[in-house]
Amino acid sequence: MGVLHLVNRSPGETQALAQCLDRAGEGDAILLMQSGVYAAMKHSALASRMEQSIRKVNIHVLAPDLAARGIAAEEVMKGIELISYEGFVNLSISHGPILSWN
Amino acid sequence: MGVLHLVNRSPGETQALAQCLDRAGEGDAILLMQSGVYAAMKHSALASRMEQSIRKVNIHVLAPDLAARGIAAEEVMKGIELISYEGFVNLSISHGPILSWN
Amino acid sequence: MKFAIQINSAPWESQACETAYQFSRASLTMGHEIVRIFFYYEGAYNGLRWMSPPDDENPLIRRWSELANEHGVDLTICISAAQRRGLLEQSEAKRLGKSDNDLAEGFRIAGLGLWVDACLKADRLLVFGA
Amino acid sequence: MKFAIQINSAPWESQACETAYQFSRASLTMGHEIVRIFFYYEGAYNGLRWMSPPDDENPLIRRWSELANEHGVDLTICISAAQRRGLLEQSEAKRLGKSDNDLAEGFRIAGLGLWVDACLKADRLLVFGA
Amino acid sequence: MKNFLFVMRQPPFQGSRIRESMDMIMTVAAFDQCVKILFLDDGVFLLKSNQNPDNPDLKTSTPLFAALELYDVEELWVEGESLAERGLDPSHLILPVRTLGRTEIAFFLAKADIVVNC
Amino acid sequence: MKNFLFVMRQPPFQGSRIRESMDMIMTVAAFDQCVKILFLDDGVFLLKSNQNPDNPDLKTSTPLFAALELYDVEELWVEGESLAERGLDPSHLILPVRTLGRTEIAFFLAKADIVVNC
Repeated sequence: MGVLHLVNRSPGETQALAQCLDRAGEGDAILLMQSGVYAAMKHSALASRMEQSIRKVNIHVLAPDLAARGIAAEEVMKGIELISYEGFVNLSISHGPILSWN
Repeated sequence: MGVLHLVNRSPGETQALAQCLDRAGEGDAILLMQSGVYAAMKHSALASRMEQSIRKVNIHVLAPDLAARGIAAEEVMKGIELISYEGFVNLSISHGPILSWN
Repeated sequence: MKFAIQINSAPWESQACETAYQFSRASLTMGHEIVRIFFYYEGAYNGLRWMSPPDDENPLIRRWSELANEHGVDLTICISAAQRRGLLEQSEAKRLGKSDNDLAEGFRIAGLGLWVDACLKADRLLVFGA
Repeated sequence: MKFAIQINSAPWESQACETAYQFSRASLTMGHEIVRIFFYYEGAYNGLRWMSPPDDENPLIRRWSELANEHGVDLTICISAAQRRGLLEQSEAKRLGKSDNDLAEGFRIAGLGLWVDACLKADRLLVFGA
Repeated sequence: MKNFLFVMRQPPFQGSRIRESMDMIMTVAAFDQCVKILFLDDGVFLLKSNQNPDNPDLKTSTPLFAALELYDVEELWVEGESLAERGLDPSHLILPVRTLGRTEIAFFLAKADIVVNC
Repeated sequence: MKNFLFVMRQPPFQGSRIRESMDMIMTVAAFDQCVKILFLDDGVFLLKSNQNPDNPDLKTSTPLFAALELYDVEELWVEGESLAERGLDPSHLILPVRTLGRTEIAFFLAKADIVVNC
């Protein structure tokens, strides 16, 4: 069972996402939430690194946090899956342990 | 009179220093303090950008914060000046306004 | 599935408490169990009873208390984190001559052993906040 | 030279309050003036009277109070930041039936106007903390 | 009268951060001081259009910025590079803003009497 | 018995952060659980030698790490790349540690039952 990585800061704030992508392994999942959802945008500073990671890691983004920030589904990179809080709960069941990259 | 920029996070934590270096202008001063002092080390992730900036901006580091973290003066990049709290007060007088890059 | 939740952030500094609350609600609705919500570090400030934000802002504190009332969720604040920050456990408050109850409804103050206990009973630990 | 100081961080989460304190001490020793230290955002938590850290850790709160006693430094906590977070101004505390004084010695609670006033009187504003 | 410059570098929804920052700005404006706001880095996301939390407890700060006009705070500045790096341009924003280039920021900061990061 | 892994990614002197994290670790150890600590990113600075605040209010966490042995917490792991990027190697550290490579981290995390970032 892969690890679930929680990332709640944007790449414009902290190094957390870059540091998480460096370590996440095959079969792991990453959930972008709170300010972390900005990293799901096609134009994020880490877009090319995200694209590389999408091949081996499942990247998800919390849809209510996207909507709150005015980010439309079309603005999200291909390969990133939008999920609800229920989806978040399910990810926490299908993956473990869970590491917050705060 | 140049601006005094206060940077209190390391480049391993946040983007604050990189973002500050992008904006600091000729005659400005930067003070590295708290975790920001790690950026004064020769091996910091932003060492080459720091070296470039040293030519136009005066970069200072709070000596008591270096000592607390076990960083010897020899570990600090050339061109960065070590100052005390009194030096910090004097920088706040010789420069203004003051911007904290938190 | 059994979840243990740890909250490390003060209520007004980030979205962390909000996310933790929404996760907790969703998991309860889906029929899962929250073994305990444990407040640590700056998270201890969530237990302050007298939060009085402007009327148009819903204080998270009431929603934590609702979660405790409606679902019997155990809201535990670490005793050493709380006392360090100025929220006293009852007997300590009495000893210092305090008379008000400063702990919000539905919360209790207890030791770190309850955090370990939650980790041992739960299938997963989720940590929210800096 | 006249300095206005703004503190945005809670006492135990970072080194920010420590740096602000050392800067204030140094500037007073050098003969400068601290117009006011204004506590905002999470900084409001600095005014909680009942902080009780382990004996081997010096609570910053006592040192703020010393600064006020020894040098007459004005320690002002923003009223709306404080009340939002659970530290009530006295008349509001009374209205809610509280009897303890939860504000640490040497602090007062007042409006943002005093922050503007400090900025206008000072030669420099320094902001410490996230 | 002093020149106050508020620098907004944090993204929205950081608790009550923006609300409290706006209280500062409105108080300064009420004291008839000169107020400018500069949006840098992730702070430009504060102005992104279509922000709409369906969660009633997660309030958007959009109306607060729209209300600035009532306080005669009209100088909203954005760094062009901060927008561009995030795939945004002024047409994506909720309000008309003035744009500065990165190399102009140092001089812009230096002109202020008081700079507040919020 | 569960496997607890504490991940330390923050540099020292963040208020009481480390002290409180160490309290967690010692409590878990007192419950006879399996405890590992992994130092990543700026967390490796926690172990840098010669930390010495002359300010009595800025306590170094060095003695806390030295005391871990008393609690039978002996598995301290450091990511080699985190050290190297900061110009450090194991000889600069206050304690003997075991080193992991970056590509081994994912597997190392996955083996734990509970991972706590502190």
